[in-house]
Parts: sequence; structure tokens; C-alpha cells
Amino acid sequence: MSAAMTQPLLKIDNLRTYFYARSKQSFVRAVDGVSLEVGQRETVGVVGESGSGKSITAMSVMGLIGAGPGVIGGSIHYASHRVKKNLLEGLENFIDIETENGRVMKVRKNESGWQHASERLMSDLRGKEIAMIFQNPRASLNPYITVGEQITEAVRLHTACKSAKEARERALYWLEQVKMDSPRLRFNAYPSAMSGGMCQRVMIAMALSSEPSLLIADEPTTGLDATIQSKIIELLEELKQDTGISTLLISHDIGVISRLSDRVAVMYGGAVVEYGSAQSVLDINAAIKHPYTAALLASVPSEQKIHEKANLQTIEGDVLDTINVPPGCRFHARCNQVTPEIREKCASHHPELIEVAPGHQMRCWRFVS
Amino acid sequence: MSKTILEVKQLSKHFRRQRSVFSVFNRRSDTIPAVDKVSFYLRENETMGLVGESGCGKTTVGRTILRLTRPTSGNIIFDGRDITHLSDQELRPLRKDMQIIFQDLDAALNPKMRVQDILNEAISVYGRVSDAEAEVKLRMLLDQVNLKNSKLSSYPSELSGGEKRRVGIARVLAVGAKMIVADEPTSALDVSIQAQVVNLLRDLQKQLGLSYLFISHDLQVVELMSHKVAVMYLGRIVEMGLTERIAGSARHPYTFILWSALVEKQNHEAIQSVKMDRRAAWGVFDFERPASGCRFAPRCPVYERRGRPAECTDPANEPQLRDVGEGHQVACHFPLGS
Amino acid sequence: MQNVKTYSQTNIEVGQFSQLPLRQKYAIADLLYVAYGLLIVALVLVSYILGMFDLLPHDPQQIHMDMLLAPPASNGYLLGTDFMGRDILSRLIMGIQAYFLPGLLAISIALTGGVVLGILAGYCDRKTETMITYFTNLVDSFPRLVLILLVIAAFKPDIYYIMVVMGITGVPAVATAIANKIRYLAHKNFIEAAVALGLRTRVIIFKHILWYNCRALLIIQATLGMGEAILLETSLSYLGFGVQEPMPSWGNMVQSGANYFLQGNFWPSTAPALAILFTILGFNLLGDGLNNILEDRRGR
Amino acid sequence: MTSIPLKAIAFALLRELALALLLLLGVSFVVFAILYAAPGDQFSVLLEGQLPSEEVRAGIRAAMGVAQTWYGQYFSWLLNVLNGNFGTSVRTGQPVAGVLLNASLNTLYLTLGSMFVTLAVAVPIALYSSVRGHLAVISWPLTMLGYLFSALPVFWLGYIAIYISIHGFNFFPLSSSSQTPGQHDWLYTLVPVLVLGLGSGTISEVIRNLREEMSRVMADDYIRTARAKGASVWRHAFKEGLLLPVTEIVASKIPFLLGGAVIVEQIFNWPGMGRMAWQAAQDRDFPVIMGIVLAAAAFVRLGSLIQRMIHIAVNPQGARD
Repeated sequence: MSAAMTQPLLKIDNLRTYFYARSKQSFVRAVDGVSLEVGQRETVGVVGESGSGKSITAMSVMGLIGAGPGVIGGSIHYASHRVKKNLLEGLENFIDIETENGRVMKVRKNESGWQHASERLMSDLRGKEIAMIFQNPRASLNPYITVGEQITEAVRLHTACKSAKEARERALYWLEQVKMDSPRLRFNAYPSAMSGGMCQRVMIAMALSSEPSLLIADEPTTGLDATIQSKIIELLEELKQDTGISTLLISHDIGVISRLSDRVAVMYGGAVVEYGSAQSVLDINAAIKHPYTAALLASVPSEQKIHEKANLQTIEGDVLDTINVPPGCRFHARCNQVTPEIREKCASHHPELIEVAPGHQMRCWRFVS
Repeated sequence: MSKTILEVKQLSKHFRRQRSVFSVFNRRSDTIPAVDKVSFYLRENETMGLVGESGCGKTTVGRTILRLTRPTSGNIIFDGRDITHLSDQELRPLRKDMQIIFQDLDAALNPKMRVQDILNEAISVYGRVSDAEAEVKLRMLLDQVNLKNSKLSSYPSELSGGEKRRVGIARVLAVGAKMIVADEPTSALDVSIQAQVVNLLRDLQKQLGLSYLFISHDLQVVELMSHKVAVMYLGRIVEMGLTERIAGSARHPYTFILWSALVEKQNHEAIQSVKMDRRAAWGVFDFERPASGCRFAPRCPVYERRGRPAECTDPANEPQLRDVGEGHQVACHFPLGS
Repeated sequence: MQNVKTYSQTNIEVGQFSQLPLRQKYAIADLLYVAYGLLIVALVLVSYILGMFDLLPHDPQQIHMDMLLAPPASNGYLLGTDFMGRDILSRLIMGIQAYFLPGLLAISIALTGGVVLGILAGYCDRKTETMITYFTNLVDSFPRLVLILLVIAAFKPDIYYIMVVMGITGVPAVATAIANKIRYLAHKNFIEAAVALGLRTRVIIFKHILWYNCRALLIIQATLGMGEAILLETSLSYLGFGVQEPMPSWGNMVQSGANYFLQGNFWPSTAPALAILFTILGFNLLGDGLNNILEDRRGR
Repeated sequence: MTSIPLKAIAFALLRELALALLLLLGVSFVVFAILYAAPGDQFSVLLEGQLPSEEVRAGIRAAMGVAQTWYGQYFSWLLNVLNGNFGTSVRTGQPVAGVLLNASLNTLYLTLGSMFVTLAVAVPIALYSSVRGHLAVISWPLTMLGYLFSALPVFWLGYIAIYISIHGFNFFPLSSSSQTPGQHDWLYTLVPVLVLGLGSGTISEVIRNLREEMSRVMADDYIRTARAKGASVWRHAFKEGLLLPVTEIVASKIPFLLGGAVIVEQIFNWPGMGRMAWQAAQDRDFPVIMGIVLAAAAFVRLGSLIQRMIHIAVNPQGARD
């Protein structure tokens, strides 16, 4: 096995993506020190509630963050057998950060320089090496162009099929691959004439048509009907087996994550709080568990709860808005497992992501010995 | 047994296709049957869940019951009174008792009003209240929905999703509703907040004896909330009964598919056992031309397995709801397990 | 091209929006727009009152044959004199009389008509909406100035007639804006929620829709409408309709100075033209700035 | 690119044509109503001007009844108009239709040209500032410039243009006074076109509108998809972000430009509809001004018809409405 096969396909290290809330005169620390790995032929699920920064992480990898200041730190190493590079190489030269007590208080950014450099880094990757599918597939397709042509465009941009006819055949092949019924008929249809499920199939076909190494699926089933959701999941699972593509799967739906993922990262307040194999992270009865993951799993109506008609276990308080980030643990205010010994630390210091068991990382003071 | 607060009989709502002077040119049918002959009843202190995929007409049922739109035919009997044909003027005093929570968190919240103004307005809709009384009522409402006092002077845009939902519920409670149509009250919320709202709604029901018509596509939440469940498909109720029976021993193939999709989404092992021959096609729902006979036939695995029996597509023989024991009703020619 | 932006966080962690100073709450450009606009509005208002009570530096119609075409700041004539030796400043101030009240008339017609039609279109059934759309399309089919010329030919070149026409032709814009706003609110189930709560229709329309949700829009429309009214009045008096010599109006002042302009004596024509320019600019900037601030167009 | 849905366009064309005719009927009625309400017996002027002699006139009066009903007058006038008979100018005695045709072509040239000028200035500014953000170093003064031009009274701008062309380029841009025909003809026409294009007050509105549309489209989900697949953002944003808003603005600004043309034509002595309207309003020359109003309304409807056609052609199956 070559070295490329052993090192992870995507390695995000200490990624920071901030926005600026003009009306509040403060930063939105949307992604604040995220570290993640996606191995070859692996599916990594990222689960979290709104505002946890999971989608922003994906967008940062794709270089799609438009609003300022955007990505301000960290590294994203990408290594397929074709391309190897840091997607944020040299971008820090365009950014000037001032911190105060370890907290970013001021950012000066050369927007145009940063944009140009980022575009240069991403130009041979976007769509070709890394493809992405989105939530709300119908809005994500261009309503003015037929779906067939949108797939053909991706084929011609990124594969050896340059002639119109060849590319068209290739696009049709991919429509068949995603099990679109009567693909030839749908080829000339506009997205407005298709259901949400069909549009998501088109999105998947378009993403895979350039034969990328990494697929980022950002809430691919959200907003679809339950029966359609299960179909899309089935499709993603089959395609994963057939093509061996690595996937970064982002969802708030624990069900979807548990079905598709090999490894799972749980995000809260812009940081990964737990990271490990799907079984160990999502098992509600596991011995080592981050308090947030435990509470999250418990707040989903389980069969037992439904049976007993018992009230759900809730997490008190509101989802953290990443504007007013507390100095200590992000989850501290809502946590029900704070013990007197660690209370002090929870309130004042942000815990590090540390390994608590082989391949199982945790960001919690309870597990720091 | 407690008394029936709401009874719906053969309720239909057909939407008119947009008509213009030029509609002569396009030869399409003019009405879309969003709700078609729906009947059910709701008792006091009871929750009825209404589930179905998007576009099946469940939201329209909720809006029609509250007479926010005029039904095409059928009857709505609320608290012993037929409200189907009441005028807006006559309806207003009745609205005190029946309320709705919209899916959109902002629906109940005027973006330019503070929370206290929104709630005070609701408190004084049905007759003037003295300032002192309003103050007391306001405190009580905040207490009931577990909202912090400090939020009173906030504008809706400064609230989080969960807080907006709480204000929306408080607004509905302020008028003293007995029956509440909850239209997807949790779907816009995060999982942890969703659990808070579900618990809140359940607690309020226990405290105040409320009745809910709980409309949702989230089967787990519906299962937890409801005593009874009705499953809608393309404007019709295809199965109805006690929650345990619908979830546990569904008789209609559609209900079965819905629930198994839920299970299947989550775990690898379950798939093999329920896979069967269920191959629901990717049909686009076409309201304009309901399939003749049973609406579900085009997607129905049973129909396929039985070799496409003629009665399923016989237009004169659309399956009607019939009782299969213990108030469990199903509209299917070949219900499962028989 | 370097495009460096700075983002810095204030030390107050919890940003209470209402406590922020204005210049941090809104874009500086918008505040400048509004400030300039308000200055112009105040100037126009003061000048109007001055003109009403004849508190002018000179008699605007007094001819001084010894002081023809005096340059600005000469001999007590702050802005100079025109070709008949009349004081330009006084004439500029008097010129406001020509459009101020008529402009208000036009605005009030446009707003009243627009509000009524907009509510009917947004709130009533489809049939009413179709009829109102027909009406707005019909009104929009007429070029405003050409229609006004027709009315002038048919009746008489009276500024109030003209402004009535102007008001009517302004109705569609207001009506469309209001109908769109109502449609937006209806789309968010806002109106339905109000009905379901048991609010009376008039409360919903007047309190919730008009007062809370359309007032900004109406202020903005009024501001932009005033700018248009000024443009129209000056254009017409330039064309020789409306206010007639020797009564001053900014339009006929430009016109009467035109011959001297081409001979190289710019001032008599340029002074009123600049007055028009800066006044309309003021109203336009005020409208756009208010639009951005009140309707929250720029903030995130 | 994509096949253009001919059937949908044909159907929509019929629809829009019918609507346009209905609106023009309404226009004619409004025009009639204004004249009917006007003091004096304007209609006999209008109708009788076309009749050959006093005897015929008297005969028709007798036949129709002297006190003709209003709808009788309306329909007889409308019939005449539909037959291309707009009456005879009171001032010159010439039939209006022929004069109007020439004048309207001149005006069309002026307005289309000036629209082009407006777009040529506004579109780059709008695109630039939508990409670069609102207050970027250059877009700010550009936007200010747009505002200034919009508030500029077009008549004064006209004088400046005349002054500059006389003193700077040594020619006199008034079309009726061209002493050396042929030499500078296109220049004569260029100056009014520029003046109307820059001074008609539409520039800042076009900029603002386009910028808003473009920014909105740029934030759309499908543009994000285009970026994610490495395709050209402009190709995907072109239709909704540029083509549709531009046609919409052009169509909606036609009435405004026709109004501006009245002034510019008057300044430059341009033989178009605007100057005719001005002259007719002074002379109370009803047949002429009615013809002009009808023709102008027809232009407006035509513009909106074309805009709808483009909208439908690029927007199949009503993808967005």
C-alpha cells in the first residue's frame, strides 16, 4: 500500500471560520478550532444542532465562504492519489489577527488577495476532487437550465469526456446510476418539474459525474419526506459501496448519521466535542460519553419513551449562539454532569480534544485525569 | 368518557387553480382536491396526530377546521356547534376556544412589536382587561411556558427559535384556548429544543386539559404525543386508530411504509427484515389527476404483489375507511395481515 | 487591488443592539445619506416659511436695471442677480412656493390611493386583485409627462391639476409596494395567525399591516415622491407650463437664464439648476438611506 | 444552449397581446374621458376636422343627432383611430397619422439610444459593486456619481452639452439648424441621446436595482452549487441576475424616458413626438396630442410585451415568477 493510502484523505486541523455580526459588533465564532479526519474510503458523519458550525466547516473546506472575515486559521490537508496539498496554504499571509487572552478580538484581512489565493488553490479541486451536495436540492439546481445540461457541464469541466455527445452519454449514465426513472425523459426537464427527491438524485449524479475522491454531503436528506429520505440514504449507501468514495456527511439527524457513518464527530458551539467510531459515539448506553452527546441522544423520542409515554429528557437552555462564547466549556451552562471537582475548570477553561480510548476523542473535563 | 370537542364530517377542500381570462386556452381541470372527504373526531384532553408526507393536505385540514379557509363541503362541529357556515363575525367569539400554532416560528410574532406587546394584545383580544389583571395574566403565561421575564422587552428577531415557539404558545394560551391545532410545531427546531417543546405541550395538556390536533411529519414525535393517529395520503385519511395500533400493527401498506422508512433510516440490521417487496416508486404526487380507484395503487407494493387486481383501480370503488376492530379504521381493499 | 477590511470586536461581549451608538448600528453611508437628506428637507421647509411671510433679502420681482446679471456676492446680492436685475436668492426661495404645496398634494393622493388599492389587492380575493392589476398597468401605460401635457391642453396649465395627475400616476408604485408587503406577511402566515387569534380585520389592517409593517415604506415613498414632484414641477415650468413669469419657479428661472448660459454667463441658469440638483439629491438620498435603515437592507 | 420552448412562447404571446390590446382600449377611453370632461366642444373639432365640408358635417350631425351621446362619440372616434385616422392637426391642417409616424420613429431612436447609454453606464457600475461589496473604494464614488446624474435636471444638462459642443467642438447640435448636412449628422444626434441617457434620472435606480438583483442571485443556493462544481458563476447567474432584471428595467422605464424626451426634444429642437406634444399642448391641438398619447402608450405596451416574451423564453415552465 502506498503512503497515500495510509494517510487520511482529508485532515482538518484547528480550523477557524469567523463571521462578523455587524449589528452586535462582535464575531460569530462559527467554527472555532475544529479538527477532523476523513480516511480513504471512509464516511465520517458530523452531527450537531444548528449553529454548531458543521455546515460552515464543510463550506470552509470547499472554499465557499464569502462573508468576512471567513476562514482565519488552521489547515486543511488534502491527499488523494492525484492531488496533495494544504487547501489553506499561504492564506494566513493575508490575515492579521489580534488576540486578547487567547481570544480573537480583531481581524484585518486583505479580502481580494485572500480570495484570489484561495481560488487558485481550489480551482483544480472544486467539483473535480471534492464534490458537494446540499440541503434543499431543488433550490440548489439552476432553475434556468435543464438538469441534463447541468450534469453535462460538470462532466465536460472535469472529465476526459469533452465532446458534447460523449459528455451527454456520460451524464445519462450517471442519471441511471442514481436510479432516476426514465433518465432520457428527465434529461431535458427543468428542476421545477421534478420532486425534491429527484432533484437530490440529480445533485448526487452531478457530484459523482466528475468522479471525485471526496463527497461532502451537507444535510442531504433534510426537508425531504420520510419515505424519500430512506431512498436517498439507500442510494448513498449503495454508491459508497460501488465507487468507494470517501464521504463527509453532515446532518442534524442522528438516524441518518448512524446509518451511513463509519466514524462520527459530534459538534457543539463551533467545536468537535466527541469524535470516534460510530458505534461507540452513538451508543446511548456506552460507558464513556460526552455529556452533550448523551443528552442529545436522550432527547430523541426512543421506543422506550414512546412506549411509556414518558416525557423526553431535555437539555436545559438554548443552543449556544456562537456570538457570546463563554470562556470555559461551551456546553457548561447546559451540562448536567458537572461535578463539584471540575466545576471551576468547566467555567473557566475550554477543554482540549483528547483521546480517552483508542480512536475515541473527547472534549470534556470529566475525562481529563 | 370525556366529551367530543371537535367532529369533522366528510370535510373536503378543493383549491381553485389560478384562473384568468385566458383559462379557456388551457384545458386543465380547475380544482385540486387538497382534502377529500375527511372525517374524524377529537375528544377533550386528547391528542390526535395527523401524519403524512408533504403535500398530503394535513396542513389544509388544520386550517379548514379553524375556518381560516372555507371548506368546499362537509361539516365541522366544534363543541357541539356546527361552525361550517358561520360568518367571520360569528366565528370571532369562538376563536377564543380554538387556536392554531403555525409551523413558521414568526407567524405569530409581529417583527416590530415587543414580546410584552404581543402577549398583551392577545390577552385583551376578547374584552378589555385592567392593567393589573393583564400583568398578573402575563406573569402566569410566562410561568406556564417557562420563559424568562427579561425576554418581555425583546423584539422577536432577538429571540432564539425555542423562545419564539414559547411566545407563540403563550399567545395561544393567552386567549384561553381549549383546542389547539399544532401544525408542525417542532419541525423548525433543533433536536434538544424540540424535546423541550414536546414536553411543554404535554405538560400544558395535563395542566389545562387541552385537546390537540397534532400535525407533523415526524412520526416519533407524533407517536409520543398522540393518543390517536390518522394517516393521510393525497388528501384522504387512509388509516386511523390508536397510536399503538397504527405504529405497531399497521394495516394499510402506506402506513407500513412510512413507519418502516423510519426504522430503516436508522439501522442497518432492520433493513433486511422489513425489506420485503416494498418498492414505492418515485411518484411525483399529481393532485390534478388522482389515480382512478385507490390513490395509493401506483406506489403500492401490495397492488404489485397481488398482480394488479382490478378493484384497486376501479374508479367506482375507491376504498372507504372501514373498521377492523377497536376503532382501528383502514381504507384498503387488501389490508395487511388479513 | 488591495481591499483590506478590518473587523474588530467591542469589549462588551453581549452586544445590546439598542444601546449601540447610531454609527455602529447602521452603515455610515446610510447615516450620511439621511443626514444630508434631512438637512435639505429642513432647508426647504424653512425657505418655504420664509417665502410665505415674505421674509426675503430682496423683493423677488423688483427689477434693477442697473444691476443686470450681477455675479454672486456682489453688493448685497448673495447669489447675484438675473437678466432683469432681480435677486436670485430671493427668487430661489420664492420658487419653493411653486412646488411645495402641490408636491404635498401629489404625495397625499399617491399614498392614499396606493394604500387603499394596495390593501384591496393584497387582502381581497383574486378578482379584485386582477382588477387592480389592470388599473395599475393602465396607469403605468401613460408616460407621465405626456399625460400631463394632454391634461394641460384639455384644461389649463394649473399646477394643482398637474399634481393631481402626478398623484394618480404615483398610485401604482405605492399600491404594488403595499400589496407585496401584505403578500409577504401572508406568506409567512402572519395574517392568518392574527385572524386565528380573533383580531378584528380593521385591527389587522390598520395596526399590524399599516402601522407596524408599512409605515417605513410609506415614509420612503413620500420622500421619493417629493423628489419626483420637484422634478416634474421644474420640468413643466421650464417648458412654460405651470408657474409663469414674473412669478419665480426654479424651472422657469433655468429657462430664462438659458440664452445667457449659451453666451457664457452661466450663473442665472446654473443657480436654480443647482438648487434643483441638490434638493432632489437630498430627497433621493433620504429615501434610499431610510430604506436601508428602516427596512434593514444592509445589515446581516 | 437550451431549446427555446416555442409553444409556451406562442401561447404567452397571444396572452400578452390580448392584455396589451385590452390596456390600450383602456388608454383610449381615459384619453377620451379627459377630453370629454374638458371645457368646450372638443369632440366636434376632433371629428369634424376630418370631414370634407360643412354640408357633410351638418349631414352627419343630423344623422347622428346633434346632441350625440358620449359613447357614440367615443366609438366613432375609436373607429377612426383603428382605421389609422387620427384626425387633422388644428394648427397645421395636416393629417396627424403621417406626421406622428415620422415623429415617433425619431423619438424611438432617441429613447432607445439613451437607454443604451444608461445601461452602458449603469450595468458595469452595478456589477462591479455587487461583486466588490457595497462600500468598496471605487464603487462608493461611482454610486454617488449615479445619484448625482439622477438628480441633475435634464434641461440644464442639455445646455451644458450644447455649450460644450459649440465652444469645445465647434458645432451646433440642434438638428434643424445643421448648415452643413451630412458632415456631422451623427454627432448632432449623439448629443441629445447622451443627454437623455445620462440625465433622465434613471441611472441610480438602474444601478440600485441591478445591484440588488445580482447580489440576491449571487447568494442563491444554485450559485453556490455552481461554485462547488467549479463552473463559471457568471454563466449561471447571467439569466436571473442580469438578463431578466435589465429587460424588466428597460421595459418599466420606457414611460419615463418618453417623458424625458419631451424636454430633450424641446431643447435640441428634435423633430419627435415629445416636441410635438409640447407644441400641441400650447396650441391645444387635440388631435395631435391624443395621437401622441396613444402612440406613447402603444410603445409602453410593446416594450412590456417584449419583456414578457424574453422572460418566458428564458424562464421555461414558469421556473420562477
